[in-house]
Amino acid sequence: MSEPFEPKIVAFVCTYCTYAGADLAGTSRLKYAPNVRIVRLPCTGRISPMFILKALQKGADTVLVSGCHPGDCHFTAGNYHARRRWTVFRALLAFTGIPEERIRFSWVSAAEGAKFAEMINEITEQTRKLGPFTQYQELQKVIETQSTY
Amino acid sequence: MTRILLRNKLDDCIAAWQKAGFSVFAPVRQHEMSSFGEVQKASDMAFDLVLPERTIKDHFFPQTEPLIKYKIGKQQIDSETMTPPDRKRVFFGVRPCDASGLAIDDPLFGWDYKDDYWFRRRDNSVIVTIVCTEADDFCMCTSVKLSPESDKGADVMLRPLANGAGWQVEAVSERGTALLETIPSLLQENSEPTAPVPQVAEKFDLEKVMEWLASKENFESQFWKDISLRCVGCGSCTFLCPTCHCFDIQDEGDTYAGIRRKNWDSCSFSLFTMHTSGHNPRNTQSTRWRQRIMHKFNYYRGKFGVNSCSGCGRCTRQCPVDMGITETLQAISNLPR
Amino acid sequence: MIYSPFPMRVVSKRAEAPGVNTLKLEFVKEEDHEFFKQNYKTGMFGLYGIFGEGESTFCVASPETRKDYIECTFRQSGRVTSTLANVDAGDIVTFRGPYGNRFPIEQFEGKNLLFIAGGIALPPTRSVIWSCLDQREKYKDVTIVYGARTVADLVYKDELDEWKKRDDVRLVLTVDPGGETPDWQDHVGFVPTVLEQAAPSPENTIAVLCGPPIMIKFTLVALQKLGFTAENVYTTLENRMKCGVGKCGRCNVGSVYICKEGPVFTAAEVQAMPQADL
Amino acid sequence: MAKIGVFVCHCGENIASMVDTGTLVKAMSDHPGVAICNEYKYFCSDPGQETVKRAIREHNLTGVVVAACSPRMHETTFRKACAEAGLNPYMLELANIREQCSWVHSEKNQATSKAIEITRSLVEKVKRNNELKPISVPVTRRALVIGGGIAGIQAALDIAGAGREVVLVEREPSIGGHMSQLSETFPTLDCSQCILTPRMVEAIQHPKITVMTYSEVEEVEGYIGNFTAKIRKKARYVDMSKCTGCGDCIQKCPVKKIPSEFECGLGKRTAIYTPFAQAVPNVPVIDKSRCTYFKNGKCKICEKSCQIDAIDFEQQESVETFEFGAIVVATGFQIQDTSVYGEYGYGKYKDVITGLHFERLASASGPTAGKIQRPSDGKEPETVVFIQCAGSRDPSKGVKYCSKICCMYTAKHAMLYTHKHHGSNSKIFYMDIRAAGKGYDEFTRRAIEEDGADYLRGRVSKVFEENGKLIVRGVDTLLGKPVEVAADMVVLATAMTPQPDAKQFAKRIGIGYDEYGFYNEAHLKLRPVETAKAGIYLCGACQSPKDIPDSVAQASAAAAKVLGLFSREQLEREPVVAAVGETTCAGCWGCVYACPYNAIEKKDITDRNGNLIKQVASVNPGLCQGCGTCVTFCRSNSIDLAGFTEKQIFAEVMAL
Amino acid sequence: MGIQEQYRSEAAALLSSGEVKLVIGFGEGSTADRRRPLFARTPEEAQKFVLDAACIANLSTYLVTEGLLSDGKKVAVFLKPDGIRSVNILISEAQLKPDQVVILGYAIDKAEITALEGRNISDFSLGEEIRSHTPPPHILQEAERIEEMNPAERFEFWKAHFSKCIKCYACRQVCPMCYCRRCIVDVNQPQWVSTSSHTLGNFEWNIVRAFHLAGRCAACGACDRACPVNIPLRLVNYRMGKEVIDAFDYCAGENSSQKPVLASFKQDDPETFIL
Repeated sequence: MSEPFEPKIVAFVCTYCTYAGADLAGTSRLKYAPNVRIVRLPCTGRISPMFILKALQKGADTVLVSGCHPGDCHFTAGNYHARRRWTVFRALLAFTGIPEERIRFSWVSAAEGAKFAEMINEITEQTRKLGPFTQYQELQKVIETQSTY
Repeated sequence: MTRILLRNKLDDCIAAWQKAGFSVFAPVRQHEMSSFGEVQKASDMAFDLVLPERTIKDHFFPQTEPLIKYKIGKQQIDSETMTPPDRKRVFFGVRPCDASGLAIDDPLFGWDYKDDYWFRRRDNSVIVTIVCTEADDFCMCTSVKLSPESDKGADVMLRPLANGAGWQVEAVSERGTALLETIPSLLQENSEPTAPVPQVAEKFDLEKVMEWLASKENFESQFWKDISLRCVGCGSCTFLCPTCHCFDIQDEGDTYAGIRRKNWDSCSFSLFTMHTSGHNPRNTQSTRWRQRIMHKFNYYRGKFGVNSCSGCGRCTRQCPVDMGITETLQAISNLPR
Repeated sequence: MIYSPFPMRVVSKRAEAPGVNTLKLEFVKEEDHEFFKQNYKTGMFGLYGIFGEGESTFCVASPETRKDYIECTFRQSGRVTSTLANVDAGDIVTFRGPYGNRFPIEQFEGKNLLFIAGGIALPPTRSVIWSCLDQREKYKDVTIVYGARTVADLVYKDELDEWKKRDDVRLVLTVDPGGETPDWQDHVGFVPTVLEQAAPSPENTIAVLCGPPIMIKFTLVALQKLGFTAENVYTTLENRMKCGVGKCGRCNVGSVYICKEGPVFTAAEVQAMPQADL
Repeated sequence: MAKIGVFVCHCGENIASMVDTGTLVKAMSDHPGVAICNEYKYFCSDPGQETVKRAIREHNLTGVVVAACSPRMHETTFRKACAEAGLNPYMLELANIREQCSWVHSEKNQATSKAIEITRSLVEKVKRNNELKPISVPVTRRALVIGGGIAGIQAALDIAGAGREVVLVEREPSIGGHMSQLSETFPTLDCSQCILTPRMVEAIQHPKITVMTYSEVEEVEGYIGNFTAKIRKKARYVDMSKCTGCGDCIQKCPVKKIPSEFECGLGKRTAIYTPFAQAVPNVPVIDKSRCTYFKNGKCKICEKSCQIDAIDFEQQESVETFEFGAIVVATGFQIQDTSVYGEYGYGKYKDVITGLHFERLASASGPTAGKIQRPSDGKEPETVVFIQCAGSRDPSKGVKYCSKICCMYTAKHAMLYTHKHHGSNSKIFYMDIRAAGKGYDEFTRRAIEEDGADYLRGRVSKVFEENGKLIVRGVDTLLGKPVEVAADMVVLATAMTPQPDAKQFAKRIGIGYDEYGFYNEAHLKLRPVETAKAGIYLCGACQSPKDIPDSVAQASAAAAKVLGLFSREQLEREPVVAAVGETTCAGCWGCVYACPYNAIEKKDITDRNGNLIKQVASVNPGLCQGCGTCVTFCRSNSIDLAGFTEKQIFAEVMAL
Repeated sequence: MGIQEQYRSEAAALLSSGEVKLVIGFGEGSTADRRRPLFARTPEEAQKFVLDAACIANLSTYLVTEGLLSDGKKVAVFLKPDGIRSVNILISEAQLKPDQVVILGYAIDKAEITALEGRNISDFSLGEEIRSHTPPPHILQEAERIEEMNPAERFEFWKAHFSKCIKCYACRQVCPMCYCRRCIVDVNQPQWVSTSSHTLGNFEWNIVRAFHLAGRCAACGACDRACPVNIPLRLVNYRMGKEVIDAFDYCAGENSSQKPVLASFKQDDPETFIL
């Protein structure tokens, strides 16, 4: 019997908005699915596509990227830059066969604890439906075995 | 009288070898590329190739090879040596130049410290070559004193029959003899004529080249700078070369575990010889190209008595800027003495 | 298997100079130690590694007369050396070797010895020095000329003191102009210059010379001036290596595989190599 | 190798009730590189911190992870503890297992394994932390106060009172703000002008305060301690250095029928005018859009009337640049446009007015000299209906929030009305009476009990005119009956909203704002006067609806923050800044374009002889705020961000 | 006089007058249908230049050779419109100085070859031409075919192709936009992109390279041609180029004063995918 599938969600968030929003969800004692692991960064501008790629390789079933709403970036414009990168990177991953549902983007402000909680629940649920992200995981398994030649 | 293997017996032949415990590899076309791949039946094979784009080297010295698996624990790091699979393989339809490539690299992997990863595969593999009936503009085996019918590195050599129905079969090593013993009923006595071997013109005077390379004053010659101007420093010539054997060792993994791997590396890459101090003995493309030529036609011979080139011509065939060994050696042999 | 290293336990770590550390390592497995004891000769090198980071090549800095442990000294620069610099006593690292050739010290017997080293190149020299000093009676005069950029950059300061105190060793220390401290008692000047001033006799003398390429170049000139022949000057080359066993194709200079036919060469052998590739 | 100490905090029951701390401690104890792992009830307590410090010393720790609350809570606490124990304070990470774990999950096993993963990824991060030193930057000890209302004036006076220079910028021709429009102020009923005017005068006369009226802050660049602001001085067409404020020009100006903004349109002004009699500075401006000369090229009567040639039609607007160390934003509020309440007839019936209109009517200096008169016919109203929450607390049409001051001013209005017009009848429709504040409840009671204000609990559905009366139809929910009042005047307690350009202005100076446009404080409770942008502070109604006492208190608080900052010549900044690896930088300047702070410059790399080898990017650590946008852009990975390096984040991800 | 002769003599004149120190063009290749880059430093060498419809390589790659332009002297180069586009991008990324490059422009239309007017980069206004430029029909068809696949099929498509990658970096080395002195794949602290050429590592490498080229690719197809294992790299670069045009109305190499698309933004950039 294999274990029931528990989605693994890795979230890269900026410390000023979404991280604070997640904190607010906590201080408000909102309950949400425990499947998310948060990596705190100063700004969405610091979130490199490499992080997303590595997280997917490391077994994330869905990656969430979240930061301040447009206009609200603590660093003025980090999120605008991030948004462009995401647009491009998302298209790239989609073109190379990674379902768009595997990478989610959102704006969550420091005041949106409830939005954060709801979103995590929604993403967890959706990932549960999608099932594990096997494509990279299987390639990772291949690496770990001996040479095929 | 010689023995022949008919083309229509090839499926049986593969089956017999598989029954004898061999996996059978042959040139295949997959995903817009030709290479050696495992086959189940004759129709999987691509016979119409002058030469597959990828060499047989891939199967003896893979592009990335796991060496050691490690687990990082609190108190200790557990490591486990990984070895290549112990499987018996027949490589069918290898061109003489590719087979020669294996033979050329044997002494390197064997001298002093024996590279188990290479020899475990070599010892378990039988190389069945097919003598060439075609050559293209880039073929240059004769220039390096090999030929389209060289049996170097081969265990069994096949000569295509003129009528195209099959091959004349000849064992050229004990391993080859043993392989043929698994298919006695599929071979027939015959004296059909074989197809003519193509005439591959010698493109340069190897003796002259070697002499020029051996001469110390030529090491700093302007020639190297001029000839390598357009080299962009990629590794495609080295990675597609049947004899190039340089590699890197890298650890790859996460916090808890990983694998130490042996990966192809190339003397064309600018970081290949970069010291940690920042000093780089070969810091220009011309010195790197010189190294490649010198290594193949001077150093290697000095060490192992043989040039490290089997004349397959892939370096030129695949070069994005139309360089390659042929052009350089031609230019050297044309230099005024 | 060919690329499988020996596990080694870190016995101690000593900071030598800014960014330079010495590790003392002992074998975890007795059979590995046996192998080392049978094979190690002064001048050989090894690949020191940490799983997860990789391996890095440097010499065995301890002498062949002391085989209970391995000492190595290295400057922190890349991924591996940075990690090695952070180990503590008790940690496990790896060692692959000993590889390469050796200083033929039995051929040095009955001769005067002149050791010349610059900066971080004292470790290989130190291996020979102690190999000879540990059997002091076999050799005649021993002179050590060692220089570094600054006083802080001198390595093995304790041993320098020890050699200084010995009356059977002549130690000439120097730092580059500008590198001295107010209480610096020894020479100020570049190694070749100081060497010429010290003027050791070439008579029946073997010189062992290690240092950065530029120092070697000028020191060889100085040695020639003093009357040394290239055949009597030994040095050790350190190229980038990955396999250490003559396969990976990285370290060769001309047809010479530094990892197998080296790293120890006479100056005459080095001069025969294509200089541009060094 | 690394020697990391992991300290698992129970936070009383907050963490321990949901996360099995024992399991967490065990897991972390087995993690490579962890030298010691402890648990304790409250690590933030003194004994808790002592434990951490002792462990650092005893185990010679190279890094510390405290698995507890959010780093936004206690990062500073533990950094300090590390520093006290001799460990670089940046060798600390907080694993947030409270806000982002124990408080939000309800299944213990899952919460525990999540806590383990969170903690170990931070252990891996901290292993790669570098020792950092705070960055020192010089502080320009001059403050910019934006907004000349009571909050701005108070902040300016407090800062200047402590001996620091202040530039007070006001976009209207006079300072004073909304407070100058008020009649009497609750709960003491002292005259607004009387208490405000002396402060205005004090401000303009203060040697350390430069008051710039009719000016706007155009652009702010820089960072805490080192701001540069461009201030646009609009053309006044009156030479301030000459004008004596005699008012002759105003007297002579032929254009007299312009509705006065100050009087909410209830009074008139001229084209050359001061907004009100007590304006500070008492220097008129020419309203270019109304001035006959500017419109037709003829007139200049004011110029002729001025005996000291202070009128200057050629005056141009100018932009001045100043350096500042700190900025106080006190840009105030506006009242909500009440026309959204069509059913109340505002705009349709002249006698439906807002509270601010009423203030002007009640003001002794107002258009009616303090007599309450109907705008339509000038009659004294017999019955006045006040409608509270005409905008506030109304998510469907108005704003969700409570404007805080309306209950009080409505009570005040009822009172003033009764005082001025005995036998009058005030009826107040209200939802609740919110009168929390010193003397406030007493004040509203007085309105009811002594001054006969008639409070009706309920909403008004419609106001319409019938036979010259305004019929207010509503419901008295206490009686549960519909009511109709025939009123002579209806006063709407409109909502307090942010300035119309509040959001654009916030973007210009780089501070955050909420959905309405009120400016965000860094922390609602703990840092109420700071913005998230270091060195910019808030006070007054630009942050949220406030009354005068609150605005003044917050202004003084902001001033205290500014003075705290100005107490040092150097400022220590978080060393989370980017740096460029010069050997690998390809000089494509993508980072230069991407940097929101213009903190990246081009730098020449020369050889020993001074020949240019190449140009590389170079980060000015004083300007860099540490967002990391440049790091992500850099294709060759030649920039890194201290505190969030590529190595750290890689390790963090690889440990997940 | 044909364009080949015209450019030979022009190159020779540029060299003999000393205006340029080097002319980069094409010479005969090792087979009849191949042309190879040729570097002429003397007017005599310039006589060896060949210019015909087989001259399809983008020679602008050589302009970013380390040290080539550091002496401030000029270099002339034979360029097709895609090469000129590359030069625009390189100038906008400060890798070239406009006055150091003399362009001997030409265009190929089927077997026809025509000379392009202008020698300085500012003489070429390619904007419209580039915007309306579509890749060869077979590329377009293939790209559309991939777009129509479902994600799993797309993944299988690329898996098959990327599994062939041997990390020879020919794609990078021939690309004029890959001028970094140290490529991210050579960064080992940390090793974001593994150097091993297993399929997962190959995905990493090819995705990262495509991302680094997004909004910078001149669509010259050099990577595609260089790839010794025939990975259709052009497809992914084409897709990225399309994305930046569609999303940001940005067409790389339109002129030489563009800001890099991923280092700039508009407040109203599309964000339909963001929650």
